Amino acid sequence: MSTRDLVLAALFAAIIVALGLLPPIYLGFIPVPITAQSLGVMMAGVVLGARRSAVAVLIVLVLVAIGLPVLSGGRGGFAAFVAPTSGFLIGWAFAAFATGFLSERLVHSDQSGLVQTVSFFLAAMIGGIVVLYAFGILYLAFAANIGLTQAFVGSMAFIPGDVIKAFVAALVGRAVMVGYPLLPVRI
Amino acid sequence: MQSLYVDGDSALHRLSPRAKIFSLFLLGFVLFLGDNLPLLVIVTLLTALIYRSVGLPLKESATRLKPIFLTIAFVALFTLLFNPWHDALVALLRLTALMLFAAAVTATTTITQFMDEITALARPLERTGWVKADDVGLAVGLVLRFVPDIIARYHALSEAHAARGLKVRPATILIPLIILTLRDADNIAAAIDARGIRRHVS
Amino acid sequence: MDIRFDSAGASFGARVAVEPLTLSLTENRLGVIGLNGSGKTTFARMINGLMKPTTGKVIVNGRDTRDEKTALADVGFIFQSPQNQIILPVVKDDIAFGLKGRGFTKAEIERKVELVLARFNARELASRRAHELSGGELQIAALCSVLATGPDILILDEPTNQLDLRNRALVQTTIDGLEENVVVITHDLELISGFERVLLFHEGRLAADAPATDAIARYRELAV
Amino acid sequence: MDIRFDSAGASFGARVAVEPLTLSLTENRLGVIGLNGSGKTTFARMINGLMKPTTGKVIVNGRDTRDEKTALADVGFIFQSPQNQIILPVVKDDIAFGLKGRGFTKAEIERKVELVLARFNARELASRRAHELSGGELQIAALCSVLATGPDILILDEPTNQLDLRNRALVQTTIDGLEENVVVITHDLELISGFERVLLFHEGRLAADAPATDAIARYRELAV
Ligand SMILES: Nc1ncnc2c1ncn2[C@@H]1O[C@H](COP(=O)(O)OP(=O)(O)OP(=O)(O)O)[C@@H](O)[C@H]1O
Ligand SMILES: Nc1ncnc2c1ncn2[C@@H]1O[C@H](COP(=O)(O)OP(=O)(O)OP(=O)(O)O)[C@@H](O)[C@H]1O
Ligand SMILES: O=C(O)CCCC[C@@H]1SC[C@@H]2NC(=O)N[C@@H]21
Ligand SMILES: [Mg+2]
Ligand SMILES: [Mg+2]
Repeated sequence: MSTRDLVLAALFAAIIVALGLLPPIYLGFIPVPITAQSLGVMMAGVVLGARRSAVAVLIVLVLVAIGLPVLSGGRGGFAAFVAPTSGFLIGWAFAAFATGFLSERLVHSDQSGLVQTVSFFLAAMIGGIVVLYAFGILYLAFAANIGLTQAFVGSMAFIPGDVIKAFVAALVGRAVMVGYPLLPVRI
Repeated sequence: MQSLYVDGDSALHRLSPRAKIFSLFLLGFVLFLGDNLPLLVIVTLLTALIYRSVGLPLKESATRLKPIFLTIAFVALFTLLFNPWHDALVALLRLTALMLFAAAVTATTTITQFMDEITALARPLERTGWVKADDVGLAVGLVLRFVPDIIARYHALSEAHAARGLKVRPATILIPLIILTLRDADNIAAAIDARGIRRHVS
Repeated sequence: MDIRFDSAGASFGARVAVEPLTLSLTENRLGVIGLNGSGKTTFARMINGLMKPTTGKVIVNGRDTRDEKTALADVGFIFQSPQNQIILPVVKDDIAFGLKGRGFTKAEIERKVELVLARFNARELASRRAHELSGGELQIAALCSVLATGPDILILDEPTNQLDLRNRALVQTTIDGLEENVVVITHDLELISGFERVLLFHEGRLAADAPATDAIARYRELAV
Repeated sequence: MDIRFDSAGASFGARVAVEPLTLSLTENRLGVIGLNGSGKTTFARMINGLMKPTTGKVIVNGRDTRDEKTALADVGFIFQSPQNQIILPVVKDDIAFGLKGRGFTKAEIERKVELVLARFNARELASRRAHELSGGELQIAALCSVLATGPDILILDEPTNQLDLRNRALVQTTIDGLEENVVVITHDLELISGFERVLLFHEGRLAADAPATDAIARYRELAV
């Protein structure tokens, strides 16, 4: 990794941590909160691409493991990896990677703004919802033992929020393409 | 996380960074094993004492911890909505204890010490060939540096809005925030290279 | 302009940046000089309300800054580090951004953007990305963004510190030609050498409040 | 120092920042002046290898900058905006940071930090946080961080642009006293008025390569 890649990954890790200052919202029927931090995961993917955004999430996970309260609501510690939400937490790394992977392939600088925005949106939806939920729901169903159906149905409550996040991430991705195209050519 | 290093000479300042980080790690583990209320109360009080021993004036402690404590209170209240009060109390105590201890550790450990320890811890991982320990340390140090920066930049941008009589909206703040921090990141990467700090790669 | 400091002081925690100060400023031009860290920027931020006084009060054009939620709209401020001041990534968008919601039509906004850029011979900057501008270009862009909104009082915090001879002269002529009230904070003493009133800060205290020549002479003494 | 530009030029996409240039620089002191956006900073970044030439090559102390992964370790660089140069939040930690991994013991590092701060009368800054420093204090801190590592060539990009009279004089004396080779980019012409060799850039081209008086005279002509 070049120094720049490392710094950019650390920067987005910090953005994810900073988004944790917004309080999590717990819905009664599922032990996983709605959090703004997954917006950071999507933005990382869209802005940094696959590799660097996955590293960004891994850095956050290291901080969590040390015991720093970097998850929304001041949570942290090794316990976060054996909680009902752990599937989502681990899934963040894959979600960022998938979002970045798709962004790198779908978006080119010679496309129109609309095409770029829509492509980023799709990338964030697939990475940040389809891939992420696969990890989250499976873990929730088996580890937290609430059953696949209930885990699935419960997680649908996150959809509206996550669609909005994907949209915001797409806007950010597009704005960065306009305002800071120095980001290395996506490989 | 908000609470960065505070100059001082308390017992905790003098304790080895390794011991502090290891205790923090252990606490993050142990706290979630049981839900015995009296025990949790005792642990929480202990961490509060430890935090007090750092030597921060009460008022400053309050401003530092307020944001994170508010979100903890929020979590506890929400737990209370759908769960027995016992669960809410357990959540409140666990999170508060962890937060206080983590705050005490970050307040008495400099970023340099953090980086050194994380680097040492990651050293064995180098054998896998996937990571460079120095990079792991540097990355953690950079995050600790960036978080307050991002928050400060958020304030600077709201000020820039205010100074020009503009309303602060999430969209008009998030986009410049990201672009500006990206540019900063580039400059910082340039500075790291220019100062020859990542010599282990070249 | 009509700025009154009424035992107004500002501290950051235990560090006093500006000692309580009582002043009435009505001149059309005001210079502010002093050593690094003497409190100039903090003083200026008290004028537009970005910094609320921690003791006393500041009244600007009849309004107490403590009562305003945000900074005063009729006080324009060019920051010492202009990079934080540019909000949108492209220069002309950023200038236009400050004009939105003030009841101008799109065409009027465009014209105003043109005009202010022309005033600085900076049309070339219109479509440039803010992040790739050189230090001096950025300072010009920031100046344009603020002047476009037509503030009553304009505060310039070291407006020439990255400018070349040509742009420096341009800023000097611009300042001299402005109808607005202007507060200039600077280490570039020539810039304020014609001012009737110059404040000299020293360690957070007012060390002189005098015409330029006297204040500058006193400053030179302090600087040795 | 031994810097050779061999038809070396730099472009950002279609924008040519520095036209291909052939030069050999061996003087102990080099001044660089020119209008805003004329290519000074880009030229300097080519010297330490932060910017690789897009045509031709640059050889510094015998090494081709294109062959180095990162910037050259023996070239110190003080950036035009020092805030991004400070990597760790506390001044003394930041200075120490650059010294790690160079085989010094902890005690040696501490002593070096002390020493460099003392050299600038800036001991007071040791425990301060970079984000709460005033513009000038920040510049001094950045200077300390780079000088501590003992570079062979030191590049200063507008080192005095936020400094007060006192700190300006300090930096001037420091530059004059440095044994290191120094490249000074500046709009503050006094700073380089004694230099034997000054490069004047104009629209990416070398418009003069002469002793200070001549280069400055030519610059004044261009600036009208
Ligand atoms: N946010 C802050 N937190 C703590 N201290 C601060 C903060 N901002 C400024 N200070 C301190 O207050 C004092 C006055 O700072 P100020 O920025 O007003 O100085 P200045 O006169 O503008 O200096 P310069 O010429 O270097 O820009 C300095 O000692 C500075 O370190
Ligand atoms: N990253 C970049 N991308 C695109 N253009 C750039 C970039 N950096 C600089 N430029 C352009 O290259 C030209 C030279 O810039 P440079 O920063 O070298 O100027 P300078 O002489 O240092 O100016 P100043 O005195 O204002 O600092 C300018 O027109 C600038 O806009
Ligand atoms: O903080 C944690 O422990 C992890 C929380 C994971 C929450 C998931 S991310 C996807 C989905 N959308 C939300 O808003 N919350 C869940
Ligand atoms: Mg200032
Ligand atoms: Mg420059």
